[in-house]
Parts: sequence; C-alpha cells; structure tokens
Amino acid sequence: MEALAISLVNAVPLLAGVPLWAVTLLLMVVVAAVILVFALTFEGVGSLVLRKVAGDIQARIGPNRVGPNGMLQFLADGVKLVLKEDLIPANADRLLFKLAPYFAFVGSFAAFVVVPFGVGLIAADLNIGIYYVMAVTSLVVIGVLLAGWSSNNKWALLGGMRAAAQIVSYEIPVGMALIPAVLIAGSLSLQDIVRSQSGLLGIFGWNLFHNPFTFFSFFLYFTAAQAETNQTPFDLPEAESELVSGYNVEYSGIRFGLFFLSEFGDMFIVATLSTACFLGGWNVPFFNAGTLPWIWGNLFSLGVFLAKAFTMVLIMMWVRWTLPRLRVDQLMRMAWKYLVPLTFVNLLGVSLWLLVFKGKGIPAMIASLFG
Amino acid sequence: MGLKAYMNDIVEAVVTTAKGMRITARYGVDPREEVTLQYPEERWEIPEGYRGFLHNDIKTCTACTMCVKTCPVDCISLESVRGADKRMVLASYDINIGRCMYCGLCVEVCPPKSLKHTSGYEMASVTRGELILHFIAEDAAEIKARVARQVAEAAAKAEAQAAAKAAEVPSSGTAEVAKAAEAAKAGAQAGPKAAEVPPSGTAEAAGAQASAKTAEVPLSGTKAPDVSSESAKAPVVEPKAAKEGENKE
Amino acid sequence: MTTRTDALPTQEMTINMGPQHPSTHGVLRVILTTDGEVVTRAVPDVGYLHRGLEKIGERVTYAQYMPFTDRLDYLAAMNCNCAWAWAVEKLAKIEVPERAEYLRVIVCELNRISSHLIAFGSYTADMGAFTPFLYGIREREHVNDLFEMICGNRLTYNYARVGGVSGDAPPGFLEKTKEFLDYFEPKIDEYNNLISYNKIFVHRLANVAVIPAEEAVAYGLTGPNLRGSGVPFDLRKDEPYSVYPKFDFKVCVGTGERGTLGDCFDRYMVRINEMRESIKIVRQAVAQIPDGPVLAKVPRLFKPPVGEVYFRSECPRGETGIYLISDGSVNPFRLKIRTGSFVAMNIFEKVTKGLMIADIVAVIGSFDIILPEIDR
Amino acid sequence: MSGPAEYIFFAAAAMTVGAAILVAILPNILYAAVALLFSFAGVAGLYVLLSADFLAATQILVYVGGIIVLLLFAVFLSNRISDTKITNPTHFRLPAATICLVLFGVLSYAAVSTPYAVKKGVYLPTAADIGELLMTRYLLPFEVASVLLLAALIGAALLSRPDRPAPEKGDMEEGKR
Repeated sequence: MEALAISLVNAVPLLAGVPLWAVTLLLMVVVAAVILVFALTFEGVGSLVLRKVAGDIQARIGPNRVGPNGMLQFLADGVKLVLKEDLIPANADRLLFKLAPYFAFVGSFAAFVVVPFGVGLIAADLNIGIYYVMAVTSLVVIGVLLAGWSSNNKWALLGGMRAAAQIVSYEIPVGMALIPAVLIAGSLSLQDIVRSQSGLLGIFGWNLFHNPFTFFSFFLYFTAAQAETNQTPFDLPEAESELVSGYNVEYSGIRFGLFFLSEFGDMFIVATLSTACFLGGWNVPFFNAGTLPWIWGNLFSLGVFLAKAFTMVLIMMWVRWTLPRLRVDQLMRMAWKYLVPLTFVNLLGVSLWLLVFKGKGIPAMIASLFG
Repeated sequence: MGLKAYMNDIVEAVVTTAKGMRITARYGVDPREEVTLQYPEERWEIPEGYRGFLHNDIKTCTACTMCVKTCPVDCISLESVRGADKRMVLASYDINIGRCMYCGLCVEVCPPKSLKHTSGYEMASVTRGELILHFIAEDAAEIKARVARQVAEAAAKAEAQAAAKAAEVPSSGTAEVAKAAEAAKAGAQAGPKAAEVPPSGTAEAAGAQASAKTAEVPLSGTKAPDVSSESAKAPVVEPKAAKEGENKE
Repeated sequence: MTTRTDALPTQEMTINMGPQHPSTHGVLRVILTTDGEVVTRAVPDVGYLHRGLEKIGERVTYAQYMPFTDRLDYLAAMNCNCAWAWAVEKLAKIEVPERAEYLRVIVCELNRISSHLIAFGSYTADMGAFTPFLYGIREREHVNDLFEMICGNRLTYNYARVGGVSGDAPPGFLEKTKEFLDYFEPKIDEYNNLISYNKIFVHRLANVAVIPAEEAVAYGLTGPNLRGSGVPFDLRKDEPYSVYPKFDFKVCVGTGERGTLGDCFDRYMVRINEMRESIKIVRQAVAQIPDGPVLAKVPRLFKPPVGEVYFRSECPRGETGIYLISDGSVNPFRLKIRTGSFVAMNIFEKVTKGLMIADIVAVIGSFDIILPEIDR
Repeated sequence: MSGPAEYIFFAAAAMTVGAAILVAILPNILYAAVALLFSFAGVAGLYVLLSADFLAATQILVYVGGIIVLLLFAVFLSNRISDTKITNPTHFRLPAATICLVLFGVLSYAAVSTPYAVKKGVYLPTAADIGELLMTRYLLPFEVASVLLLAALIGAALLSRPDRPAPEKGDMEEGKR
C-alpha cells in the first residue's frame, strides 16, 4: 500500500506537498470504500437472487414489483432497513446491544480484503491469506454471542449460544478441508493458490480434480462452510421455527441490516474461498488472463471469478431451499463425528499423495503420459 | 458403530439430499410450475354460486324477515311498515358486511329469492360503520312517515268515498273532502304507526340531509357486478347509523 | 447424551413458547422449563382461542349452528360440517338421500387430503424446509377450487345441511375431482422423495416422542396420532357411518419403519399414507355416485325428539365427537364437542420430557394440532 | 519506524494498554471481557507492525475467536455471574503495589537491556519459517504442548460426562429419547 502511495505521489505532482502517510491513509480508505460498496452491492444482488431462486424453486414468482422484474427490490429493502425505527429493548444492555452488529459486520467484511477477484484485483495479497480469513471471520462469533446476550431475550440467548458453539466447532473442519489447497500451492496466499491452478490443463488443472482426496475435500469444505455461515440446513442460530429468529430477534432497522449483511458476506466469502481454492479462481480453461492487457485481463478475470462465485452461491441457496434443519445435538455430532474425522483422513490422504507423487495430480500425470 | 454403518449413513445422507435437490431443481427451472396468481392484475375465475357479498333486490323483497331470523350472527337488520295495500313496505334494509360470515343460510331461506350472493369479495373501509350496507337510500323515518301518509290518504280516500256514497248530495265543495282528509290525518297521527314518527321538524331535517346526500345514488335492483364498487358509490352512511353500527360492535 | 446429572448444577430457564410463536400452529402457549437446550418440562397452556362454540350451540337452532362448525377446525371444515349433520340426523332420525351421502364422503375425503397437506407442509416448515410447505399449499389450492365450485367458498364451506347437502355437485365437478386425483397422486411420491425420507428429516423425527400403543389408548388419542402408535382404529371402519362401508380402503398405521413404533415419523407417515387412501375412497365414490335428490325434506324449524345422542366421526385430526341433548325445542339443550387436538394436548407434557427445544416443535407438528379445535 | 507506522504503533499500543486498564477496573464482567477483546486486538496490531503477520492472525484466531468466546460462554453459562459487580477488593494494597513495582522494574529492565536484532525495512513471510521451526527445532516442545492440551481436553470431557454411562447405541440412533 505504501509503495502504491509512493508511486501515486510521484505520478501526481499535486500530491507532492501532502505527507506520505496521509496519502497512504487516504488510499486505504478509498480501497476500503470500494470493497464496501462492492460488498454491499453484491449482498443486495445476492439477496435478490436468493429470493428469486427461492421463488422459482418454490413454484412461485418472487419479487417483481420494484423496478423492472423486481430488479430494484434490494434497494427498496435496503432503504427500508435504513429508515426503519431502531428499537432497543428496555432491559437490554444498551452498549453491547449497539456494539454487537459491528463485530459481526467487521468480521465478514474484513475477509473481503484478501479475496483474489482478478489477476491483479486484490486489496491486499497477504501471504497468510486463508489463515487471515479464518481469523477475522471468527469475529462474527463475538458479535453473535454479544447480540444474543445483550438482547435480554431468552430465545436470542439460546440462538447466540447455538451460533457460538456451531461456529467454533465448524472452524476446525473448515480449516482442515482448505489445507489440501494450501499444500498443493505451497502458500497460504489466495492469489498463489489461484495461480497454482492455472496452466494448460483447463478445467483439470483445478484443485477439485487434482486427486480424489481434493475432490472430497471440496465437498467437505462446502458442507462445513455452510454450517459455519449458518446456512440451512445448519441455520440453527436463527431457526425461525424454533427460536423465532435467534440471536437477532430483537434487532430492527439498520442494526438488523448489519447482521443480514454479515450473513450474506459470510456466504460470499465461502463461495469465493471454494472458488479460489478448488475451482480455479479466475482461471478459465486453456486461456491465461494474465497475458491480456492489464485492464482487460482484470475485467475478464473478475467476470470469471464472479461467475464462479455466484454459481456457488446459487448452489448454496439451492441446498438451502431443499433441506430441513438439523437438531443441535445432531449438528454437533455431524461436526465432531463425521466432518472432523473425514477432513483429517482427507488431509492425510492429500499429504501422502503429494509425497508419493511429488505433488503431481492425476490430470497432470495423464498429461505427462501423452508427452 | 461399525465402519459400514458409518459409511452407510454418509451415503444415505448424500443420496437423499441429491434426490431432494433434483426435485427442487426441476421446479427451479420449470416456469410452468409457478402457480402464483398476481392478484390485482390476475383474478381467478369465480364459479357460479360463489358466496360473495350479499345483495338484496329491494324491489322484489317482501320484507318477510326470514333472513333476519335465519342469520346466525344477526348481521341483517330490517325495518318495515304495512303499506296502504296491506303489503309490507321496507323502511330500511341493512347488512353489516363486517359481521356477515357468508354462510348463505339467509339466501337459502329467502322466499322471493331477492337476497343473493354477488361475486364481490373486495371491500375496504376506514370505519366499521362503512361496512354496513344500506340498501335503501332514503331515511327510514321518512319512508315510514310517507307510508303513514299514504295509509292515511288511502284511508281518507276510502272514507271520503264512503262518505260520498253515503251523502247523496252532489259534491258541492271539495273543501269538505279536504276537511275530511285532514280529520283522517289527525286520526292517523294518533295511531300507533304515526306515533313512531319523530317530531316532524327534526325528521324532515334529517330526511332532507339524507336525501341531499344520497340524491344521486342509484341503488337499483339490477345485479351489481361488484358490490365493492357499488358500495363505494353508495356509502349511504348516516353519521347516526355509522355510530350505531360501531356501538353494536 | 442429552441427559444431565447433578454433577454440574445448572440453572433452569423458563421460556414462554407462544402464544405468538411460528411453530405452535396458532395461539398455543407452551411453558418450557429448560436446562440449556434440554426441556425438563413443557406445559401446554390452551384457551387463547376460546370462543364458546359449545355455548353458542345452545343459543342457535340446529340448522343455524352449521356455519359455526366451520370454525371448529377451519382446515377440515367439511368434515366438521358433516359430523354435525350426521349427529343431528341421528338425533332427529332423518333419512338422507344417498347422493347426498356420497357427496359428503367425497368432500370429506377431499378435505382430509387438503388438511393432511397442510399438516405435511407446516410440519416440514417447522423442521426448517420451507419449500415442501409451498408445494403442499399449491396442491391444496386445487381442493379449494373444487370446494369453491361445489359450495361457493374456499375456507368456511358450510356445505352440509341437516338432511343432505346445500347443493348438488355442479356439472363438471366430478370430472374435475378425478382430474385432481390423477394430478395429485404422483405428487405424494414426490413429497416422499423430496423430504419424507430425507436423512435429516428422518433423524429429526425418528425416535422422538415415542407413544406406545397402550399409552396412546390410555390417553384417548384418536386419529392419525393413535394410528401412528400402531393401533388400527379408524371410525370409518370400526364404527361405520354414512356410506363408508361401501368403499374399499385400508387403515394406515405406523410401522416404526425408521425408528420406534409410535414416534413422530410414524405419525407423519400415517398422514402421508392416508392421503393415498383418501384418493382411493374418492375415486370409488365418484365412480359409484347415484343420481337423485341431495336434500331431504326437513322442516325449517324442526324440533328433534327429546333425547341425547353421541355421534363420532373420523376427522383428519382424530375423532370429532358431538354430544347433543335435546329437550324437544328448536335449540339443543346441551352441546359438547370432543376433538382430537385437545386430547393430544393431554399427552404433550408426558412425551416431551427430556427432549430438546427443537423436538418440541417436532412434537407439536406431529400431533397436527389446530387451535380452534383445542379451545373451541 | 517512521511515518504512518509510528502513528499506528501508538494507536495500537494505546488500545492495548487502555483496554487492559479497562479490564482491570470495569465492574461488569462482560464489559471486561469485551475490553479484553480490544486489548488482544491491539496486540495483534503490534504484531502486524512487527511484520509478524502469522502471529497476528494467530492472535486474532486463538485469543479473539477462541479465548474470548470461551470466556463469554463461561460468563453466560455460569449462574448469575454476569449480574455480579466485581470490583477489585482493596485488601493487601501494600503487597500488591510492591509486587507490581517489582514486576514493572524487571520488565522495564528487560525491555531496555535486550539487544534487539532489528532488520531494517525487510518484510518477509514468516509462516514458512514458523512452520519449519515447529517441525524441526521446537518439535519436542510443540508435541509436549499438544499432549498437554489433549490431556486437558480428556479431563474436561471426563468432568462434564454424565455419571450414568450412556447406553451402547449406534451414534446416529439416538435410542428412545
């Protein structure tokens, strides 16, 4: 970021008098704003798609009143959330009640920083990329827990406790299921992981088809990640038929909106991570976007990445509208007795594979057979 | 738990999930299955015999009060007076549509089949008083007074005729007839029906108000296609009646 | 597993589930005493929807009470209508034309299908799958269309009359009914594939709130709740009324196929299978329906002889028993209605001990209660 | 250190210390836990400034995502602990002050006298190095720590286990509930 600031100062003579740290700070703010706007737009569009997909699947129509074909529904929703009265229950812990949504939102929003949207489109290519995502998303738990407790509502408290137990448990299989991709790329950086899946093998260069273990790893990750982001069938923290609405039952207005956004943000983070780690990120078969001019390459790769990520989101919604909900003990059993052992076995398998075959995947081996 | 059962569990979970997702996907991509009726624009075909709002054709109504007696929730109220030709004349016929439960019992018992269900089912009002449908625009008191007058006139006429017959004297003065009529009127006022008529000044004032308000209301006997529109045109809501309706609730 | 001992003393929490709660199916209030997620005691508190329907019955005439039976179980108003008609006819010894009886059976079974569709749909919605609910509603719409055609209303039908039914089936009704049955029958398999045998769904339901057969009988459960425990008791077979003896159908009972006999899954599956049996009955009735009048000559204000009568019929939510005492006047002297949902509330506290909060929802859904029937 | 980094350092340090003070003085235990969160976050910020990105992320993941959540859980689950207003008792002021002063002196001495090996302006990924060290030089301490944690885990499981052994049933078969 500082390097960028220096180059900016050099390029624009007007900025010469401004101290470097101010330029850097400004740049940071601008980048953050861009990501925020992007995230909000995505989440708005995501909520619209969610409702449209739900409508189709449930043999009904979905929103179609605001704007052409209901396209502006998410704007209306957003405006409604902002304009709604912000209620705080009388006996709530006011400070924590106000604070909690921000934790949740920051947790999911901060993860966008390391998402590799394109060849060069990444806010900060941290070399601990995946680990960073795991770390910051854990902030969401705090927000949810505090929201549940500070609402002074027993249903909310139960929802908060469920959420915390669930997210903490499922962080292990999520991490374990992502490690195969890290092992193959030899780096924690998401951009490196995406690059490791390029090459001329096309779709078979993706980690998904690297070897059987990575194939299963993808599904394990997808399942565990759905649970970590509280999607149906793992939406116990907000199970509307049991806990009414769970931890956010007392929230209204923009505070509820922040929870809503963080949920969608989490969903998108899961989609991007699975895209980047298993589905080749912005890579398309038999074409290297890096060879295009900077702007076109980035635009092209951004489109590819978003298309893949959106497909993942759609699949998550599809699952969401198909399955019923697990019970709490079944959820925990699934985490500890199924997902955790399976991901460990899988990790062992991938490690052995990489050790035995010198890091080569099945497609690469087949390709090498043919020269 | 053996390894086999463990694996079976996983396989079963995956298979049943895939089965369900196949079905939801089929609905997701098949727009024919979307059954939503976009209500204000699209409407479903209302079958014959639909039990919508009640409508009484007051021209054929005989004021027999069968509907009032049959209604389990007392939503119909009716006032009538005996007319000059010995038939009952409706003074008011109100249906509290907010209380009606559309059971159709009143329609079944109606002897002249004047009470019918329409196909109307939409109505909105700000006050509950507006939910009372008044099928007779005129004020009840006014009608009663008028009928009483007619009865009296008829009586007077009959009397005059009788008197004319009795008196062989050729009619020399219409004044006498008028006198006789006046006397009959005075007698009628003392009668039970006329006694119900409130002091003429206030009654007339109220009647004038009501008629001024509802002068252009064509509460015809023709079947209204939609009662809501009809009632929108004809909110014969007297403040008094509205209040009464609210109080009843 | 879910049971805690006194090793680590914890504080119990009292939670109010309802009267406004998405999965209590109305205004049921359940007072939960929980230890974390585990329910130590769940006491149903009924009465939020009490409208004094039995008392109203003493103030209106026999014919006038018919619309009130619509409000007894608004998801199966036809069955309640017919139950009332049958009870009054039994009391006043009125002969009903055969065509009317066939029409009654057709609408009753159609309404059983639509009621079970709601039971199925709302149960899956309680379990977190919202999509099957809308599928169920969609199919129910067809039944509502049929009813609208025959009686003019979509929810409160008021179709039966003492001595028959209010009107003959309009032309095309029977054909449309057949069409609907042909359309609907494959949908049941679809439901089974979509949700009934879904692993998660089975796990949520199997082995939860097991009611052994003796207990079910002892608590007086009726209908699918009783049959779910494996007791093949169906009033249509065991105490036949109307023209039911003429039809061939079987009584669905729980089999414990995915868990223990008498668990939530069995009660759920009984309803799913009963829809198939109802289809069978309607098919036969439509094929056999005779011509003739549909309403016997009954005086408008008839006075049944002095006496009392108890008539019970098989409604979707169990036995709806109507107890009538007549003093020879136009109004019943006393009216008492026994409903299946109310009885199910008796056993509620017993079977929910030690379950989790999510299971409470499953139990309420498996009893398929409806609040107007509980409170009357 | 110069430019924005300096400001960020002071901000992070102020956050760490200030939040730590709040932890000590806040009467409401839940607020104290939240303040502790900010303190941990400040430490993570310091790690970032030291180019120890892996350590910073670990700080967030373990302390914020793990310890604080555990703490909050304990507060929620404990019987009315969140209602009690805990103020630090004013007993033993003199011994406490003595201990604090001594500790402060030792730490200051250590901080001042340590010969830091400062690398100028080099930013290197640390994750690989840490991993390698954990797998080679510090393998034994690493494994001992994991064994210790395992023991703690088993102990916790044993403590919270119901006295009555659960009936032997298939795991997905809950049995008669």
